[in-house]
Amino acid sequence: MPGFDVQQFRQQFAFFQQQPNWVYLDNAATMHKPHAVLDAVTAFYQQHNSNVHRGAHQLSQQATVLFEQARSNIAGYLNAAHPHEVIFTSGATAALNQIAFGLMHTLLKPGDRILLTQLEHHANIVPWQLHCQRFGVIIDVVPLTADHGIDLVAYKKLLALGPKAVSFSHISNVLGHIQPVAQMVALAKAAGAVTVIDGAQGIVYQQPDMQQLDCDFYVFSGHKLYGPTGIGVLYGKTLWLDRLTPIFAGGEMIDTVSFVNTTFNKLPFRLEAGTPNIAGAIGLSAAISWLQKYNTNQVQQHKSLLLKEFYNGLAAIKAIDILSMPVHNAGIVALNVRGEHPSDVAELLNQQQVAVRSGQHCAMPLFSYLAQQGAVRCSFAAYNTLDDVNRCLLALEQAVEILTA
Amino acid sequence: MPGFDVQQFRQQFAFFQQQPNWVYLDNAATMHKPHAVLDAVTAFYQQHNSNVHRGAHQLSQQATVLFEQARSNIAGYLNAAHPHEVIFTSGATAALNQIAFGLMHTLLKPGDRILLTQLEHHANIVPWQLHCQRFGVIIDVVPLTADHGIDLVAYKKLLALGPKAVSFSHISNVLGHIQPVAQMVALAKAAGAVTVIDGAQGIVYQQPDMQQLDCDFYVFSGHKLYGPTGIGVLYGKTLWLDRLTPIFAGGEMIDTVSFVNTTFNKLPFRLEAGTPNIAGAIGLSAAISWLQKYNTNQVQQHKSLLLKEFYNGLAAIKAIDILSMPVHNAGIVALNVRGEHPSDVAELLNQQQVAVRSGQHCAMPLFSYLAQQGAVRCSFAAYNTLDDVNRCLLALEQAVEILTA
Amino acid sequence: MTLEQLLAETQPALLQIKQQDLADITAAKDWQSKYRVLMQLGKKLPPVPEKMKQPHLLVKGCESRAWLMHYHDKAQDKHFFVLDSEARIVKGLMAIMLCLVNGMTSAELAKFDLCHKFDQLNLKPYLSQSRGNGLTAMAERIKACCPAK
Amino acid sequence: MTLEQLLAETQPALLQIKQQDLADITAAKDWQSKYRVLMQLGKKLPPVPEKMKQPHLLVKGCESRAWLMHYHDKAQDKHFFVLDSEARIVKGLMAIMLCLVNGMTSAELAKFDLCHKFDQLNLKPYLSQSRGNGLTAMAERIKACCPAK
Ligand SMILES: Cc1ncc(COP(=O)(O)O)c(C=O)c1O
Ligand SMILES: Cc1ncc(COP(=O)(O)O)c(C=O)c1O
Repeated sequence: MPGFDVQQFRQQFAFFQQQPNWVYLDNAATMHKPHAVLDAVTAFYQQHNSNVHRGAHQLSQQATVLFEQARSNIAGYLNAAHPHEVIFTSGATAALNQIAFGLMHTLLKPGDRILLTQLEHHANIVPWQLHCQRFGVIIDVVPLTADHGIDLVAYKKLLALGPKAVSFSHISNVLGHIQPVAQMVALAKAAGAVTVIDGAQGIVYQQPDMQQLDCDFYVFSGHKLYGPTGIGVLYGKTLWLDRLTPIFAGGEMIDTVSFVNTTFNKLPFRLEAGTPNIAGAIGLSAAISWLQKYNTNQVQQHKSLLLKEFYNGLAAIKAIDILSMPVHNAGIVALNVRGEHPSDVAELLNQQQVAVRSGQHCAMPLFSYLAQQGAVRCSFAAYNTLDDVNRCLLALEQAVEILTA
Repeated sequence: MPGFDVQQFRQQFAFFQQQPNWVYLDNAATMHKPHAVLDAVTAFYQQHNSNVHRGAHQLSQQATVLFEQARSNIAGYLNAAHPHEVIFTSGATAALNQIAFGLMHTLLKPGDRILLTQLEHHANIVPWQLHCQRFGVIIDVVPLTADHGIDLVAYKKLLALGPKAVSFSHISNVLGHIQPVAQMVALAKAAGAVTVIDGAQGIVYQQPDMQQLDCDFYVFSGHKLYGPTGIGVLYGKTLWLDRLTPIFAGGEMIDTVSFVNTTFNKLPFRLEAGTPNIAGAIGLSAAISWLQKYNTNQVQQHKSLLLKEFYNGLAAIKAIDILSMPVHNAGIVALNVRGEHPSDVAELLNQQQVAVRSGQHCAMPLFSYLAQQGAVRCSFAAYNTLDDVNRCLLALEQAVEILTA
Repeated sequence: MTLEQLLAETQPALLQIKQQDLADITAAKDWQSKYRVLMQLGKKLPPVPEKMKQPHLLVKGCESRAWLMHYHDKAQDKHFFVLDSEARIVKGLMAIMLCLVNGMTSAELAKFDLCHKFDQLNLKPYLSQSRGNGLTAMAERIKACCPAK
Repeated sequence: MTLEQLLAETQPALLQIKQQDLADITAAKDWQSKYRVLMQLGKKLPPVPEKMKQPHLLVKGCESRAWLMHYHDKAQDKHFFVLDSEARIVKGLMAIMLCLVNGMTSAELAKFDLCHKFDQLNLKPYLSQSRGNGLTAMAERIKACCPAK
């Protein structure tokens, strides 16, 4: 099998032709979209646009087939046990809110505990927090080890308190660290907790196998996986999806409605109120099909190479503090120029057309734990090149030079 | 000013070139998208794709400007008092759920009443119903008059019971009747109720002026207004938006987060958790800009003409029962072939490539009130032609002929 | 009325459909003729009395409501079905389905390929569109009556 | 330390910036030179003591935190501001802003057009990108200190 050809890969993104001068290293925030995705969305609107389900006519039936094929395709990619285990949402945030809300009304009772970790994205903290406050559920937080990994010893101790639910990210959106999710799920299950994985970054790194991983929920956003904005996936085991109280009520999720009584439809409709993001689902499915044309190992190798080069280059720049470890890293590096505010560093990179993000990256509890005011985050994708890495390194050098002048 | 040129208008929809044989009369379910919308979405992804807000780099700032311009443009179209009064949601259903959930935790107390009407879409019934059950809030329902209009006498009587909130549709999605919303809002306000308008169909018919109409909330979906799927608008007066408890928590809507305490950001961010449907918002804004190139009166006249022709033609077909009145009708006609099931009629139209919808159209309470098992719904848009009307009439005749053979 | 009585009335109707109407449908050249025959099929099936239309017999996934009843002659391992639908097209299509499956053994039912059969009858174009309505749901329900091995 | 004391220390720094650095920035040909000057500006402003950085003085909409204090000399109708920011670029830009606005009357402040001024200083390209960060927020906050008529 021939190796991964980054130029061939990159050519499929109109963005890089349109913006040839930019080095885009803000991939953990959102990714660019290949032609395959934009074409699928446009083709749907031009040829098959129609509302799905309950359609008496062939156009609607065709749209329904395309929409349901998108679901099956994604379910296949995740190795879900059934297509209806893939629920379309507007994004990872919506999915996590649905889970927190949904469990709060069925599984969780006042006085129960749930378990999160110190490095979660706000989307995996605040939905729980809000409902926990209302319902009197207690949140425990797994601390980190010295090298900013999840402290598994503490994790086990906290599991012993008997949390009903455990929710953690597959990959930290700040540090890029790949968590030992298989082990964490197994431990949580052994402790009798329902397991939720925030896969917003994890899905980009690898094709997760739901039946092997055996988690109860896994969520992600389309826009971070080469797909459109406004679409996300809530994967759940049938058993657990059935136990979620829907956060949205409306069309299609309903079986019968009267002003006296309303009964719900079956999965997946029960959790998909209203007209779904049909084009979004089709676009995300196209992204996944397109991605499968590439060999995951080769893509990962390419990204590892970028990361290695980047770490090597960073070592040669003075006054750089790196928060991310190079091992078990999915391609995200959080760093600071010593004594400087990250937004100054990011702005100086911006002046050199290197796009990175700075701040607390929706993970304030992590930063207060680290006692840092924030960080500059360089996040790499498969379409980044060694040239991107080098331009970023040069720009960082220049920034340090100006800051320490 | 030259009249409305339906051929020029229709040519802007790739769909009709791709599917030249179809007569599409399912516009109340979803509308087709003009080039202007698809081009805006594609251009965003190709040239400006980036995540919005908090971006340290220029690409993100450009995306933010485009996204916020979309908001301002829509706010301008609605004559909102401030751009932040336009909240982006995934659709009308999501918006109505946000309102029902949001008020339930602040305005409404056990024993309070709210007021809906008999002809609401499920999306404007079930979200209220679910929360009302949990919170012990009572729902009153405004009955209809003999000609299937809202019974204003009964409405006034029910207002006298002092409902805290009143929610009704601008235009019935089944019957097409334009409700006297201005009058209904004024009466509700006089009775001290907060007013919610489900504008999913209304927004297609006319440009609503929020400051003149003076309702507290108005919601709609992009996909029914020539826009993309997965995007909708929740308009609210600042005062009332501020009183809504967010249904979703996550990134951007938050000011500070710790495991002890979380504070919320200001509007509109407070109600837009997570990465929004950026391309969707831009597409919807493009739809609105494009639509404004046409004269609303002329578009309405064209649709009135179609409707008149359709009613004339229906009169000549035997055994047709019409549920919709021709006056104050926005272009939706619900009908039945006497003694036949609507799905049989719709299927026979489908065989003739006339796309209509049949069933209860997510308005079961209306149908149980009408004591009908459903209806065939023909819904017209500005891009429909007299030829479409005639082909539908011929197809109906053929259907009646086969059914009554 | 009992299920047995209803079945007794249904079987001759199905026989007639099998012997005559199926050929007419297959032979019909345009959709109008096909649908004219289809419309008549439903009328030939005796209606299920309102009282027997219990909620648990409702088949989900139909735009119109349909009811399905099942009888398994265990001694001979033969499956029999009775049905009714509000919509005539659905009822007609289901009548065809019953012609094909009534009297099948469990093993035959498990193997039965509705799609293939409808193709042979020149009804495929209809079937492929029918994902939204109840036909596939009905076929699944029928096959689900097969005792699991 | 009191606000008056802080102001007394700030004013000479601003004067120096006004007389010397603004010209340097305007004259700078490449972005590196511009930013080198900008970086120095912040250092010239006396820092606001930690104790005085009260939460209500925080300016929202900054990626970095910034604090703004206002003093209105009612007798002469003159407005004075003091500020600090965690980020040096922001602090530098704000120093420029203060040079321009400190000592203005309410009427002058209301009319003040930051965008236009930054354009004259050849800083517009920076400003136009700054919607996301705190500069426009800061300008709005400053203008909001103007007593409403
Ligand atoms: C009157 C009315 N309200 C609400 C909705 C729900 O809209 P959506 O499915 O786009 O959320 C619809 C669309 O079917 C409608 O017609
Ligand atoms: C780990 C993690 N979780 C959740 C989210 C939220 O995703 P979205 O904003 O697409 O809903 C993100 C994205 O920022 C993330 O990185």
